[in-house]
Amino acid sequence: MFKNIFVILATSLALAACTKKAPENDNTINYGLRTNLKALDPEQGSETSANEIIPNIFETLFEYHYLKRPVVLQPLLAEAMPTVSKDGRTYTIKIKKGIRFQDSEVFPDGKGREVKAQDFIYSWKRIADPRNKGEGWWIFDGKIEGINDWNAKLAKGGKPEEVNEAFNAPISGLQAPDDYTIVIKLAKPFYQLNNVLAMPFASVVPKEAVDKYGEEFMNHPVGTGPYKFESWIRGNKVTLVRNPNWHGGTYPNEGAPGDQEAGLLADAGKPLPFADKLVFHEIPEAQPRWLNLMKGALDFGGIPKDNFDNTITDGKLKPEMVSKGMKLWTFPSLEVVYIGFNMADPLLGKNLELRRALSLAYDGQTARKKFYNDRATIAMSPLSPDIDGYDAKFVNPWKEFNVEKAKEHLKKAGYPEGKGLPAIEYNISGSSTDRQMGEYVQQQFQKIGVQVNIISSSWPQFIERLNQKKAQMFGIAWVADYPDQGNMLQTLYSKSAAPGPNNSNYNSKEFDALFEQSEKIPPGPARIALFHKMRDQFVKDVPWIPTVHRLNDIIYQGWINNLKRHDIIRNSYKYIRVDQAKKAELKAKL
Amino acid sequence: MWRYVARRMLYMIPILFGITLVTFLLFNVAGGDPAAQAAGRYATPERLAQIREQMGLDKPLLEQYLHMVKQLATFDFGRSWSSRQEISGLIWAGIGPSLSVTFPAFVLSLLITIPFSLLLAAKRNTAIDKGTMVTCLGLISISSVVYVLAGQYFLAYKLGWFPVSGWDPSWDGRWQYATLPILIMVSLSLGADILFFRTVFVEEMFQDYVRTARSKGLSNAKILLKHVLKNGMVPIITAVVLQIPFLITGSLLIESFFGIPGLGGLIYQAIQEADFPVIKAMVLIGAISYMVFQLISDVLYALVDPKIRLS
Amino acid sequence: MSSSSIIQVRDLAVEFRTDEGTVNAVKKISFDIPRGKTVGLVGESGSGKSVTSLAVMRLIPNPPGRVTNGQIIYNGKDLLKQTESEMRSIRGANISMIFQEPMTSLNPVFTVGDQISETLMLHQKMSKQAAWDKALDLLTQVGIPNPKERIKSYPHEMSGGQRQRVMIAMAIACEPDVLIADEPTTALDVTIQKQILDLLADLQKKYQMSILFITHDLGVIADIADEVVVMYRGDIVEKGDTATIFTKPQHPYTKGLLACRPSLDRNPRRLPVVSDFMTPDGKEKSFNVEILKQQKQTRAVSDNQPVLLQIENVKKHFPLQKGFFGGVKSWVKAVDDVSLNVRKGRTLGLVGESGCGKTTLGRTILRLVEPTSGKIIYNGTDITTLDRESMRAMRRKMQIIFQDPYASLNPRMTVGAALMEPMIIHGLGANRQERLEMAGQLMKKVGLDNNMLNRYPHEFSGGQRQRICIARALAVKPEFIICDESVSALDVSIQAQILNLLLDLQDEMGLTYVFISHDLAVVKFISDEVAVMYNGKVVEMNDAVGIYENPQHEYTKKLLSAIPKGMPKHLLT
Amino acid sequence: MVSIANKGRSLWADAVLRLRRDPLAMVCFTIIALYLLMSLLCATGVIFTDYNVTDNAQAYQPPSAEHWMGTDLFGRDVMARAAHGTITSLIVGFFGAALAVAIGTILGALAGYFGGKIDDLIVWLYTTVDTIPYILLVVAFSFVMGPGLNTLCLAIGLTSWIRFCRVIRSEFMKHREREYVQGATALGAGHLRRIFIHILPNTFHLVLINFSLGFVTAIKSEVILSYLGMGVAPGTPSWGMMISDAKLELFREVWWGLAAATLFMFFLVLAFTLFNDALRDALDPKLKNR
Repeated sequence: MFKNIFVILATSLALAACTKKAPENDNTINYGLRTNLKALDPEQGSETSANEIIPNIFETLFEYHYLKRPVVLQPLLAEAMPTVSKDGRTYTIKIKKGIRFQDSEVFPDGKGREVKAQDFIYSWKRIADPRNKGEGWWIFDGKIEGINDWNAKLAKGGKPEEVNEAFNAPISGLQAPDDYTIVIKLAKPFYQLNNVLAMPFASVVPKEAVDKYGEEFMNHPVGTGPYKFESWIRGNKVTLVRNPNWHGGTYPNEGAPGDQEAGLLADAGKPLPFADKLVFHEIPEAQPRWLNLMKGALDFGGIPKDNFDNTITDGKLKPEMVSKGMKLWTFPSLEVVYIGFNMADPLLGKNLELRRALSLAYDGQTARKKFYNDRATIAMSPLSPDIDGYDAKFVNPWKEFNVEKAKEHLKKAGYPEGKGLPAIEYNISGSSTDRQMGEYVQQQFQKIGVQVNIISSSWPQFIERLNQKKAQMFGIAWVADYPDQGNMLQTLYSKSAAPGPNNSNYNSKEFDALFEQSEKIPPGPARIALFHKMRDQFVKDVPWIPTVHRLNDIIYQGWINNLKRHDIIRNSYKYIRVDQAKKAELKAKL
Repeated sequence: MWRYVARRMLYMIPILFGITLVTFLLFNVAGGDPAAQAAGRYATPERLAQIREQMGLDKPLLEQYLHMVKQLATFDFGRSWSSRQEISGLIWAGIGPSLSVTFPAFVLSLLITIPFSLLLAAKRNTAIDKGTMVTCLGLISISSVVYVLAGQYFLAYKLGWFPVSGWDPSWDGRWQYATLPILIMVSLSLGADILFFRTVFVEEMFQDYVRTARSKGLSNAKILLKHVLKNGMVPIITAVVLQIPFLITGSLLIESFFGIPGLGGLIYQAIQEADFPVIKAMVLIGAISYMVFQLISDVLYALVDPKIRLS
Repeated sequence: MSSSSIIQVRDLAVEFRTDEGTVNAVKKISFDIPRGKTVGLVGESGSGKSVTSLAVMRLIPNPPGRVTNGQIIYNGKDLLKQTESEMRSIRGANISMIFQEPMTSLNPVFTVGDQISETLMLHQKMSKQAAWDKALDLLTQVGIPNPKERIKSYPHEMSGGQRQRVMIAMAIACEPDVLIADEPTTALDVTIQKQILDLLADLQKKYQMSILFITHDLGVIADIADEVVVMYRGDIVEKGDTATIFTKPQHPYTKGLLACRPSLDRNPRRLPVVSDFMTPDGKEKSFNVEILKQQKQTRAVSDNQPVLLQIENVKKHFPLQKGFFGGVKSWVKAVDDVSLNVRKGRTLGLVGESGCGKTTLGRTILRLVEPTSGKIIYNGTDITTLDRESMRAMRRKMQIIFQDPYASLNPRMTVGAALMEPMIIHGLGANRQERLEMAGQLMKKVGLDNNMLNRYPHEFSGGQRQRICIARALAVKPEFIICDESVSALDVSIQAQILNLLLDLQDEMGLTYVFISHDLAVVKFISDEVAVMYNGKVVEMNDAVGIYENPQHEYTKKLLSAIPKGMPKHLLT
Repeated sequence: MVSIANKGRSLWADAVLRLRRDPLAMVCFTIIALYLLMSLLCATGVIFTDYNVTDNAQAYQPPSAEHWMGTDLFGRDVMARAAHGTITSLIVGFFGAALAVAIGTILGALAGYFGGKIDDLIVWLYTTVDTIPYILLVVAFSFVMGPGLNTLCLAIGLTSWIRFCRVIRSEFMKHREREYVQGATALGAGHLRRIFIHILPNTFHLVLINFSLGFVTAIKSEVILSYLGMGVAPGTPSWGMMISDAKLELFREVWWGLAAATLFMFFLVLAFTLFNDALRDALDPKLKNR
């Protein structure tokens, strides 16, 4: 009896192992997400995988020009850029006529209805609604007239009809005089409003869909974008298809210097989007994602730290990669990775010399080689590269790696050779690589006699320790939401201390004064000068040890054209064209 | 017989109460502040209070406990903190992949271990027996993480016989991804099972009825296959059936390594993100399924062992 | 090679490898099994009788045992030279075997019918249906009531006696030439033992088969065997037809064995022991017959002898079936309203078959098991009312000696510590040195060497261990001892020594005994008065001799008639 | 006078004698002793002192004469790291198993000896805890108590006592009915004397066997917990960390980290398991030469 069951099972397993899957239809872009997707709702827009998909379904008033660098805004759903009042506090925005939501069962006859100004007001109210667990409230908090009282009223809760009524109450700062005009009144001048209105948080969503699906809206997204949601097999893949009644758009006909030569203007003027279908595969483990890229199952993706050596030598692709038709695109991320000191901590917060000693003891070069394969620039200050105000030649004196000097400062700090200094707690969270970086910091400080205990915990527990100011020293990164140094420096503004973005609770009157002043003036050289003064104040107080600004290396297949990814420009899929002939030819070789 | 089963069912109620109590104590009382965890970044104190109120954490403990029991009864565990998704939906989605790896592995390992340990019992104290015993002991001395790692590296990456990881939800497509995980899972339980089953069969070989059977002129093979196997099945069934619930939670390691979107992978992700509602739901489901399978093993036990069937 | 014998065993030797080196269990023995006759293989434990039977069937477990010499000729073929498959065709067909433990010898997960038909289908190539019918017929032959239902039942649904009948049915299924019976009735009650022995005798006549009957009980041999082979430590010391062996034993060991067996019709003061007849290395010792003559003066049941212990309407019921919510639906009445008097300095025998409640009564008297109701008045005080503390003091006076010498001593405590424990509990002896002194004397009193105090129980033989238990009981200078089957687990010759010791101690220290046993001959020898118990009740009570001369109750009569007389049947008639 | 001369050989002495005569048991015993010695020497800084010496230039060097098992990401000697990993495993093994066996024995003894209500309560308790999947329970504990070595021992100890409790309970039930205990009652011995003088010594061999079983389970659990990120504090050398780091290293052909940790652990666990079998045969011989 045993014999035959055993035989059947063995053959069926063997047979299945060798049948290859039929190739997908060719005009499709396949991308590998680095984390398991959580939700497809603009409200949850801060999560990396969601940010890859959402901009293709939902659209905002403005978008960044695909090719121009440094990045510049241009109207998308808006007719034109907003007209701003002299005091810089009133923005009037005209929206395009005839923009339709994607067809969906939520609309009466299944046909997508026309987008009105009121839709934008509703979408932004939804972001500001405290009842939803969204993370976008900070983009309007304290910026739009009346929005904070509106939020507070809603936060009190009460009977359902009272809450609904509170939600529908008008906000003085957000008016829609007619169907195609939006007037925004600001509580105080905020020159980055246009950038904020280009973030996925500020996308327009149909009220009917939110009312119909409620909390499940995140699994049935309906927007105005070039691609419509088709299916999501959780933990496996998300499929988007071309939106037939998209309001249209054309490939830009001018770009940054060098784009013409790189062939990025070959499709100038052609109607978008090029691809019929987008498929996002959820592959959290780095190695399988890399191997699927090598086999051609994915069209482009990053390079895991551990496969770097056999892919790139001194910044260029290795011959065997080039022979497969692979191409490389490198762009800086607008961010800073840093080791933060908790300025509220009695030991570290009060002892400037100790912080200086630690800063001098940290060997940034070796860290860059070991953890980033030298594909990162050494960070000197919180200012992010590729945003105006960043000075590549600036050198932070405390970033020099000098053990002797570090020991001197440690003696000045009152702990010669580290005697008498209790062990410092270094909080980290995340994967094995983060843990290895933690060990590296531990080793660095051990060299000057400072003992470090590493506390590794899950991300939520890590955040909880930061919010409760319990983390003495911690490793974290800040990624710019929009290309403005103010967004970077706000992480040192005392008013946004924990639980806000200022995790190290840095509190310097001089810095705050400069920051508040920079908030009041429009972007320009004067503002940049303020930013530099803030930078110098930062250098004096050493609240952080800035480590690196990472470079992103994207490898993409020979049949992919017009690829020019950038951290801030998220809706780039509509510009990418798949050369189907080349795909068949190259894929055979992989 | 049915009285016996009824009594076992009755006995399950206090256990059920026990499980819910332990889970409640572990997560709600001792598990750190859920509101802070759920609020995520930039959670101002008022926001925390609001969330705490929304989650009913300000209600007395008893009410919270009853709420949890209601959740369990209606199989609606609320929403995950990290992905806001409906937990019961996540679980339903996870059962399919988990079972399509763990169940074939379970059946395959049985088909290998039982005949093999029967052979060992027949050939006990010979070279083969001693050799296999030491190899089995060697097999269980290696951590399961190593099996998964080495398996993936050599069989999938180096030799390329199998895809390194990934999944295909279509019925016929999934087997190319599931084959390697199945083989690794079998190897995980092989060593321990053979040792245990061999001891069970050897124990039976020394019973008096085997001596009687031999005095009746039955050949060694017949004694083994007919008499010893059936008697051996009694302890084996209980042990084997109790392994099944661990199949449902899927092997945590295998699913997280091979990117299989099963219950094991769900748990692994929930652990990484301290997603308490998901872990709590999985603990409750794991416990309930363990109890159900304990009942099934009692019934099977009674079917195979006449002494209990007629008691 | 006389054709009259079916099996000739020539110079058979069997060896066992153990931790402490090889033990030769059987040393070059030779004997014949005559056709159609029963040969009794008798000897004490360790004599090699079972090993011999297993050797004939070639069932000796290979590691650790090995047949090192000799031949076993059956039908002209030497069984030791047969190949395994030839041997398999003989086992169960030409030679079959039944064993001692009926409870575990049948496969618990197969029906009785399956197990019987299995042999038929194997050897007679019968179809399943034909084998099933033959099995039905066999069950009737061995006397199983309504075989049609019973054939489908499982072993655990049948009594010990019925299961042994099933074993016999299986053995005779293929009408074998030889049936080997290894202590088939030892585990059974004496009434059932009689039925099985009669059944074997009938089957032997019907199928003209030879039987090799192995036992340690000379009484059974006298009943059933035509010839006797006596074994002692692996050797045959004597063999011959039953009558000559029983009337004119030659070898001192046989003489000792026959003499030390307490028998019904004699009433000696002390039992002779094997060492009276034979020196340890096997030489003959002259034995003066006078000892045999001294008759025990029967101490009649006189009223003036003071009563030490009164048992009034004692009951002990155990719950049998628990209802769904714990309420008890039916009870087992282990001790059902028993009233007895135990006279000071006398021995009251409690006799009855297994399950009659004698052991439970013993345990209840000492409150090791709490009685359901009734009074136990010891020297005037009803101990059932005592609280823990005063009961502890009372325990000094009442002691118990158990059946299994191996289980009644703490294996991890030296003998000295075991003896001193009661002294420590009851505060006897000023210090350790004095207690050691007292322990040494106790060892001497029970006939053991006092410098063995530091040894551990597993370093002593069964008989020695029982002596240690007696010494431990004496440590607290008790007045009353319950002997619960204290000699049942011992070999006959050792049994005699312990019984003599108990009687000597009684004379010396005026002890009062309650002697519980299923072995009537032993109870008759040691007791002054005897109470017969059946189903939890005392059905008859009389002095030792009176019970046997004129039994009143039906059950006592049935019990007496079932006891093998210890003399060959044809001599008695 | 009573001579103490011819000392009897207790069951323990018997067992030790049988163990000493079993070559395999002796080999395993020496291996375990060697591991203990090595970890002591490591702890006191006598050998493998360079386990924490980093040399980033020497990162990921294959095994060589200078570094027998090569170097890791920070250029530290993998052999030294693995040796020091023994300390972590021995601590987790010892305290995890000790805690589990202690709880299991106490509760098992109470349940087995007294029976009735106490027994029902304890059986209810351990069935409940046993029903919850082991890994989830350990994970929950680790969350509640935060990561670190002592949490590891506590979590393992508090969740793996069930198997021991069952064994000790059935053993106590069996011995309670044995005649030597009934005899002690007849002699007037109270509960305490019966438990500690009579039953416990006769069941203690099981405690020993369970302890070494628990030891092995604890060591293996440490590896899984480290993989889940709940192992010892980063920086402390541990086999679990080395094995879970191998996840990254393997794909860059760095196999020696995994090999070292696995080999070190393999011999210790195998030695323990084999020694455990020999111990069980020596202590209740009737299972012998089966």
